[in-house]
Amino acid sequence: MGYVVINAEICKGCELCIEACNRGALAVSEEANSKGYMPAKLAKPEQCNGCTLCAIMCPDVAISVYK
Amino acid sequence: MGYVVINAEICKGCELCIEACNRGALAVSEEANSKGYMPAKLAKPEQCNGCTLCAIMCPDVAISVYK
Amino acid sequence: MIERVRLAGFGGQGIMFMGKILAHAGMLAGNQVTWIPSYGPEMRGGTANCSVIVSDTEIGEPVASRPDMLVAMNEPSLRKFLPAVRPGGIIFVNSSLIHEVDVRDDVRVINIPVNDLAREAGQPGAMNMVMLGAMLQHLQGVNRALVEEAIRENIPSMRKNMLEGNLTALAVGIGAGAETPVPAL
Amino acid sequence: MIERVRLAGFGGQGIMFMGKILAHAGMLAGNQVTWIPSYGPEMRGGTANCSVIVSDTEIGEPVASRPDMLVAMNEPSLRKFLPAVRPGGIIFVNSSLIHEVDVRDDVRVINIPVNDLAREAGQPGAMNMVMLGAMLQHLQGVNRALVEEAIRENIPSMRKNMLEGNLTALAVGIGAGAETPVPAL
Amino acid sequence: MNETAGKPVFTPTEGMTGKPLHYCPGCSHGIIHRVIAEVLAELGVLGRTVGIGPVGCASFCEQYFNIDWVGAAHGRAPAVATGVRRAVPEAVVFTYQGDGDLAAIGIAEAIHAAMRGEKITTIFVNNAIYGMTGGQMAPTTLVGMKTSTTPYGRIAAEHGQPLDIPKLFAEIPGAAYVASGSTDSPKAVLQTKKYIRRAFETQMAGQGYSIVSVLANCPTNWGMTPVQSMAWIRQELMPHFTMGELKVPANLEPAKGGRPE
Amino acid sequence: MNETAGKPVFTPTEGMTGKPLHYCPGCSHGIIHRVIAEVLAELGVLGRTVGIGPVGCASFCEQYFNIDWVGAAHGRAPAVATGVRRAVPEAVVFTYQGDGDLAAIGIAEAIHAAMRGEKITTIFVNNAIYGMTGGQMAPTTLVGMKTSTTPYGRIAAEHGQPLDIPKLFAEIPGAAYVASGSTDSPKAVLQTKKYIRRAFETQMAGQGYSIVSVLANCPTNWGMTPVQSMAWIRQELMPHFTMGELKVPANLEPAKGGRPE
Amino acid sequence: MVQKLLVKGNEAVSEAGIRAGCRLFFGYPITPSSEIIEYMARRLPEVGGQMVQSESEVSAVYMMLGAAAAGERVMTGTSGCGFSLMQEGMSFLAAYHLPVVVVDVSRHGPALGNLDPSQGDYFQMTRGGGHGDYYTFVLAPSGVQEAADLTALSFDLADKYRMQAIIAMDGVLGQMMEPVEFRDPPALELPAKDWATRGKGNGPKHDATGYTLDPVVSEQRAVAMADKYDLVRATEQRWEAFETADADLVVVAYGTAGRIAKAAVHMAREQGQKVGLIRPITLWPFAAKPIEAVAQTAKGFLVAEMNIGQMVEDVRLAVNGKAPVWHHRTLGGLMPTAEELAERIRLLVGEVSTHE
Amino acid sequence: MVQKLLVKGNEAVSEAGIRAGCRLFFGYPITPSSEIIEYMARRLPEVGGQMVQSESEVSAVYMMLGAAAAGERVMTGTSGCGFSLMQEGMSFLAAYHLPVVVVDVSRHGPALGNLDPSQGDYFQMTRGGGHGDYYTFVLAPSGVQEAADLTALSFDLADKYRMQAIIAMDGVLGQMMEPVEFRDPPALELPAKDWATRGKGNGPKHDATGYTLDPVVSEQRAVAMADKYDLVRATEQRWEAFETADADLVVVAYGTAGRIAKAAVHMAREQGQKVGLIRPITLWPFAAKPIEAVAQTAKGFLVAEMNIGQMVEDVRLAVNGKAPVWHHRTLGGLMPTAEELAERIRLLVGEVSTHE
Ligand SMILES: Cc1ncc(C[n+]2csc(CCOP(=O)(O)OP(=O)(O)O)c2C)c(N)n1
Ligand SMILES: Cc1ncc(C[n+]2csc(CCOP(=O)(O)OP(=O)(O)O)c2C)c(N)n1
Ligand code: SF4
Ligand code: SF4
Ligand code: SF4
Ligand code: SF4
Ligand code: SF4
Ligand code: SF4
Ligand SMILES: [Mg+2]
Ligand SMILES: [Mg+2]
Repeated sequence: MGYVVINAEICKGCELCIEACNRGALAVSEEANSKGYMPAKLAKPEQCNGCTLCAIMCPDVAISVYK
Repeated sequence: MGYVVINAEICKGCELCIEACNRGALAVSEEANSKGYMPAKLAKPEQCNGCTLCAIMCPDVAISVYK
Repeated sequence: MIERVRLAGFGGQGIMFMGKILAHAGMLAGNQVTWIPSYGPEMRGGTANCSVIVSDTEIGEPVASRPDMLVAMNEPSLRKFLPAVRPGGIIFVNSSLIHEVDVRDDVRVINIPVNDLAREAGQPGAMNMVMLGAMLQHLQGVNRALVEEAIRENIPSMRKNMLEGNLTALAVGIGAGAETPVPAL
Repeated sequence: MIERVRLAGFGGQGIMFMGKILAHAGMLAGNQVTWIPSYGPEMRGGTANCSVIVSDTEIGEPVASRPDMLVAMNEPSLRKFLPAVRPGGIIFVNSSLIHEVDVRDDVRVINIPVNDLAREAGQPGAMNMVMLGAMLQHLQGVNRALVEEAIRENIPSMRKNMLEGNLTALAVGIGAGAETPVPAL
Repeated sequence: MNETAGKPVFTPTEGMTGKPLHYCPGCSHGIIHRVIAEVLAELGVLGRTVGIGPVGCASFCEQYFNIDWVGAAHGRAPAVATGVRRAVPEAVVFTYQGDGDLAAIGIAEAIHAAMRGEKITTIFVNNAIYGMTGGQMAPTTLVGMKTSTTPYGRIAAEHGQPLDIPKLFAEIPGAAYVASGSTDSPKAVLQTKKYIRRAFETQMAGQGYSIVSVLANCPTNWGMTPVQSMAWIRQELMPHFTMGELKVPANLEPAKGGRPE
Repeated sequence: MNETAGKPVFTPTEGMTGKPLHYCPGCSHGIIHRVIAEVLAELGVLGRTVGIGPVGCASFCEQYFNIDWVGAAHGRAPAVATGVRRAVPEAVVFTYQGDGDLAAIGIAEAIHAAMRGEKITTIFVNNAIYGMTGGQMAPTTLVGMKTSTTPYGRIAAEHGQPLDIPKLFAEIPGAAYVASGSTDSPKAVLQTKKYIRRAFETQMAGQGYSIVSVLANCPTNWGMTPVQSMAWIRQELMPHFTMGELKVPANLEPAKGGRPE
Repeated sequence: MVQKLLVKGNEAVSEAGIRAGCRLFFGYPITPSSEIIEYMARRLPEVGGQMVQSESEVSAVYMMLGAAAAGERVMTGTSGCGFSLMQEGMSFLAAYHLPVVVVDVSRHGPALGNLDPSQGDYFQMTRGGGHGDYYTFVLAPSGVQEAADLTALSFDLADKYRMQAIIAMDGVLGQMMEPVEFRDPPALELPAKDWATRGKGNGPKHDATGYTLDPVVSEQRAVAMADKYDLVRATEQRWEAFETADADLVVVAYGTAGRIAKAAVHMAREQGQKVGLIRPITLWPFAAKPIEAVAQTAKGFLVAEMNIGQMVEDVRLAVNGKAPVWHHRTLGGLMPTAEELAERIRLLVGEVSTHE
Repeated sequence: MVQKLLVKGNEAVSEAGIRAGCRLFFGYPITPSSEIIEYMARRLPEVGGQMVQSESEVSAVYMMLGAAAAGERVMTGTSGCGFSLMQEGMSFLAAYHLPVVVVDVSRHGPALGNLDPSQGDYFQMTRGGGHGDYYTFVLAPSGVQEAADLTALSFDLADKYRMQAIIAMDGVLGQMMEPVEFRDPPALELPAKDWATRGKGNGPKHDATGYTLDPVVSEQRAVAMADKYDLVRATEQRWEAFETADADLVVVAYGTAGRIAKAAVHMAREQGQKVGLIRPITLWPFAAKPIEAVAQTAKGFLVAEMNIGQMVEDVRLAVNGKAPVWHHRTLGGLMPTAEELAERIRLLVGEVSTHE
């Protein structure tokens, strides 16, 4: 069991984290952030096992992972 | 049988031809040319077989070979 | 007559193209025009802007650093360029994305919900043309016919759908512009 | 007092060293001096030359382009530099190698067979010092003691043979110089 | 934090300043920055490291690294690094360079730093294009690839074939450590991080020059989404460049894992 | 002629102007000039060849070649050659470059001409030193060798080890023909001449870039007689550089003879 | 009427170059000039030409040298750092008397500076940033049409005098679109390039070199270059003069600053101020003639530049103490505004009148 | 008395650099400067320093940049082509405010020219041959002793102002031996290099960069540079004046030409002609002050240069029309003779007297 915190303001919605998460825990938000990007969000918290794969791929260091 | 003609004025006396001639036909002159170099000369014409090895090594294109 | 316009928004909102159409139409009208994009790594920020000047005499300053009109397609753009607008100027605001406008009282704000209008018109990508249509009645250097001609010249004829979509959006914008009240100063 | 000297010959005749000794001795005498070598690919031609100026006042032109004295250690050097010698100047000719001198009648020629003298003195490599010795009586900016001191300072003390050979050659040159008639102009 | 408390297992490294990055969405530069910063932090050398920046999209990257920094002119980072290296014997010195920067304009400086066995580390970010200036051909651009200066595609007979930088550098005796990784997947990123660590270890052990080539994306100029671009790295770039560790100094054991997929 | 008449079997080539050369006694440059000129004459291309000169002892070599000539700045001959090449499709274009010229200041230009597969030929004269400027270290100077800028000898840990140019260039796909010969003996000279001919043939067949490295002497700056210097090439230089034909395009048969002794 | 096209300055110089017969372009990308190399990449193959992207600007300038030596019309485009790397090559081109055209789309410097327009490279362009005594043509357009026209002209000037020509653009002029008509340049009678190194055929060989150890030859060559430069200075100055006849104050400005200054002069004239403008079009040979002429009557000069003060030296040399010369600088990649210049003019017109 | 040594100019600047604390030298050989790199190769290891022979001058200047950024005193030596290749780097060093010393042993150009002395690189040195608005110190010795002294000074000036300093030598000054005393320079109070990038330790990070996209910051930085240059111009001009007090004609010449001109002025004074000499020692900041001062009284100026006319512009700017300024040029790597200058002086003294 784990969870991730995504800084929606610095996220650029590249979706690399979503692709990296092989547990399907992440998804795109519906709301744009102030820069116009659609940030990623932890859509299925119950799926997250804290594996950090998403954070390893995040180019904007927007993800912190907790376990 | 062959012979070589050495242009003593452009010869710089480097002796590469002398070293190259495996028949010992060439030697250093005793007289310097106008630039102060001791040119090579055909010292033992009878030894020359016109093999051109000396000319192949001459950096100053000072040697012509005849056969 | 000189019209100095700054157009700004997100990348992908067609800001550059909109500016080019405006400038091109101005040229077709026999005016002097300049069009200048923002360039270089600023682009990385996800924002884009360009400057258009249309004038019936030689243009000195090439860039609309103090524009008569501002087209703000998103909020950061509005914030960035609002202070530069000349007193008495007009700000065209994309009210689909910009909800609160911290207005200066020496400029006029015209709200056009271009995203919504474009979507409604079935041309969600052509919000730029909606905005251009809405501006038309305030511009002296260009007219509808020339803008349409400019659009035609800038869209390859084989992309017929795109061309028509843009013309449709332009028409929608013209209508919206006519309906939108122009605040007095 | 100013003495402008050009020294020229084949590479290997010690021209550069000779010039340096002359300049060094001039400096030891408390004079202003300059020494300038030819440099760059000219060296490839197998010739070498340098310029030395010794003066009791500030030296303006650094190079002896119009020398008061020419040291010609071989024929090409003589040919090259003869025209530049100032009227009234002296030419020191290595008469071991230069047989015919196409003399100008406004300069004086002093013939010293330095190769022969050096060989005879058992110092075949020190013909440069023989020539320097022969020049001494015509130079005001240096004297024998200072030239000897300069030689000592420029030859590492562990190379004792070389040092002594050079001093011997210098002495031979001084003797030869004294014996050689100086033509009047 | 709006979540239940837990132990942090991944948080931003102290090797970075925390300033938001200016790169396009999904650009590998951010990943590579983070990995380098993590390695330096883990090695405990942030206080004695001097980074040398390129000209390219990473021109401004000094803002992100929490270390001393010197910005080089385009291609000249290895020369600047040499200057720092010789001036500060105790420093850890590295260059961060793109493919235009290192393989085009700066190839002489890089090859000669390698030849000298200069004790510096180079992180070579190969996205097969000039990102910063808007997508022109790089020496590593693949044959057939359309760029803004090869609008008809790179043509082998006219533009030549791409340079395989790791392979070339492995031929230079002074290059003690040469490796080639990627950023296309978490696994590849971790592998690359290991290479970068070993490159710095090579430097710190005084073994000579070390270089890690990292295959990167440029979604903007490739005209792809970030996710597509990572797949393209795997499918198109990787087969054209030698991957894995090409050269390892004797004192380091060969890496486990070998070639990343 | 003061000899009995006979058939000339070796006379100066029409490829040279006959002007006396300015090089030091016994310098390989003269040998290499002559061999190139002979090859061009034998190929019948003197009228359509453009040579590109280096900066080095051969800076003035345009005087000796009986062909059109462009003098390049130090190291830039491959760029100049590229300009001529693209301007005159029917020309035969070659560069003549020393080790300082090609392997130091001009390595970027040379590598990129090779990368582009530029249809030019490079004759690389490696005498392991800067001849022209008075004997400074070159990238090809051997470890331990004293030069005027390595008065204590080239030290591997400080200056690195010499670059093996033919080996490096053989790694570049656009380099179609890569060979490495010498001038230390008549046999080596003849072998080198064959390489040079094949390099030009590669160019004329449109195969790509061709380069012939030629080990040369510099008696003046090595402090040796010419004869000693040739022995030194054999004993010291040859073992450090890859010799023979390293890369031959498919349409040329492999050279007979292989590695020269 | 020829059709007007709305094109960027960078595209205009490229197209004008192609129409002038340029078939070879060698360059390396750099903002804000990259549209030139990109345009060439697209268009040259269509007209049988080639664009070669070099590995650096150092290489680009020598590729140009090779192609120019072979007698071709060649061109490059660059900016700031890139042009600095070409300086050795510019010196070689000058010594070899090889015609080439270089478009320098200046950005703010030194170093990377930023990408904004600047006139900080005036000295580098007009005084030869490379070593040795040499000059190059420097033509400074102030708009896109003029950029096209001067590019066409530059190829002819370069060929006529066997010199190098620089088109002094800046970031704004390069990036800006304005309407352009591509006019066919008047066909100049140009000398045949019988010196070109394309292979000697059966004739005598051609050498393109710049080295001689013979001091007499060196001197002769240097004198020949100096004479050429004197001739060009005497015959090829170009400028735009506007309202100078009765002007008390004459503004001197070129390029982007020049067009802005013109607007400011318009504004000042509307206010009744006696002010005129000289806009040098040739920065080298510097348009000294109109300034020397007007210095007989004008009471002061104002030089407006986007740098800390470079062309102002050429203006001072031309005015030669006859009137005060002020400087208005705009730094950091910014442009002056017409209002700001008009205000400066207003103050100075007051000052020169008081001095009367 | 300190012992005098007979050394080449190239050796003198090298030794003076080492005595000034330079421990790192980066360079590439080029005639007529190569004795510098060779001296450094021999001597630096003896004092714990390093000479790094770079692969090119482009690389050398950036190695210097790295070492200077790290706070070390660094130096290079070069000539002609080599200095041209450093121009981009000079622009970077200026923007980064990094102190370095460059010895430019000029030879005749453009291109390879020849190896003889020349002053053809005056513009390149004094106007910044690289891109952007920047200047560097340019110190021009006229003999070997002065070369040593100015080198020592240059390190202090460079550190004090965080600027680059060029020692403007030429082939003759570099190759010539003259007697030299190495004097310990007066110890200047210099600011600590707290900006050096040597690793931040536990403190805040240091950045040496020259790029910002913020136009306001760009402008501030440009203004700061301009202010620094103004300060240096006001405070650091240096020159030798000789017999100028009552001079009708003032000769202005620097370096090798300067020492020859001095001999010519001596000769003219012996003939009773009222002539003096100003020998600029700082070429940038140009020694304008003494010229402005003497222009109040002198009736004419003669500028003698080994080029087609470069410093003459600075002299004209300083004289500003108050008197005629003539030029005496010597080209092709030649030097003027004192006789030839004395003759020119004689004619001009006649001319200015007639005009009276
Ligand atoms: C001397 C010089 N030439 C050209 C440029 C313009 N320029 C800036 S970045 C760049 C290429 C960047 O490509 P790359 O190194 O691959 O980095 P990326 O942006 O792809 O990360 C170029 C050509 C420059 N700044 N300086
Ligand atoms: C830009 C530049 N830097 C330096 C020089 C000086 N220089 C002339 S030739 C040369 C080196 C020559 O060495 P190499 O290429 O090996 O040729 P060689 O003389 O040995 O045949 C150098 C450094 C120059 N002319 N130009
Ligand atoms: S930590 Fe692992 S499981 Fe959780 S969101 Fe990230 S990738 Fe998915
Ligand atoms: S990888 Fe990072 S930047 Fe990209 S979408 Fe996920 S959180 Fe956002
Ligand atoms: S031709 Fe042969 S045999 Fe005759 S001299 Fe030459 S090398 Fe000797
Ligand atoms: S090889 Fe040539 S130059 Fe050398 S000695 Fe023989 S003939 Fe003379
Ligand atoms: S242009 Fe390419 S390399 Fe540059 S930031 Fe954007 S995606 Fe990354
Ligand atoms: S210096 Fe060396 S390379 Fe140059 S000509 Fe002399 S021997 Fe040959
Ligand atoms: Mg890249
Ligand atoms: Mg060599």
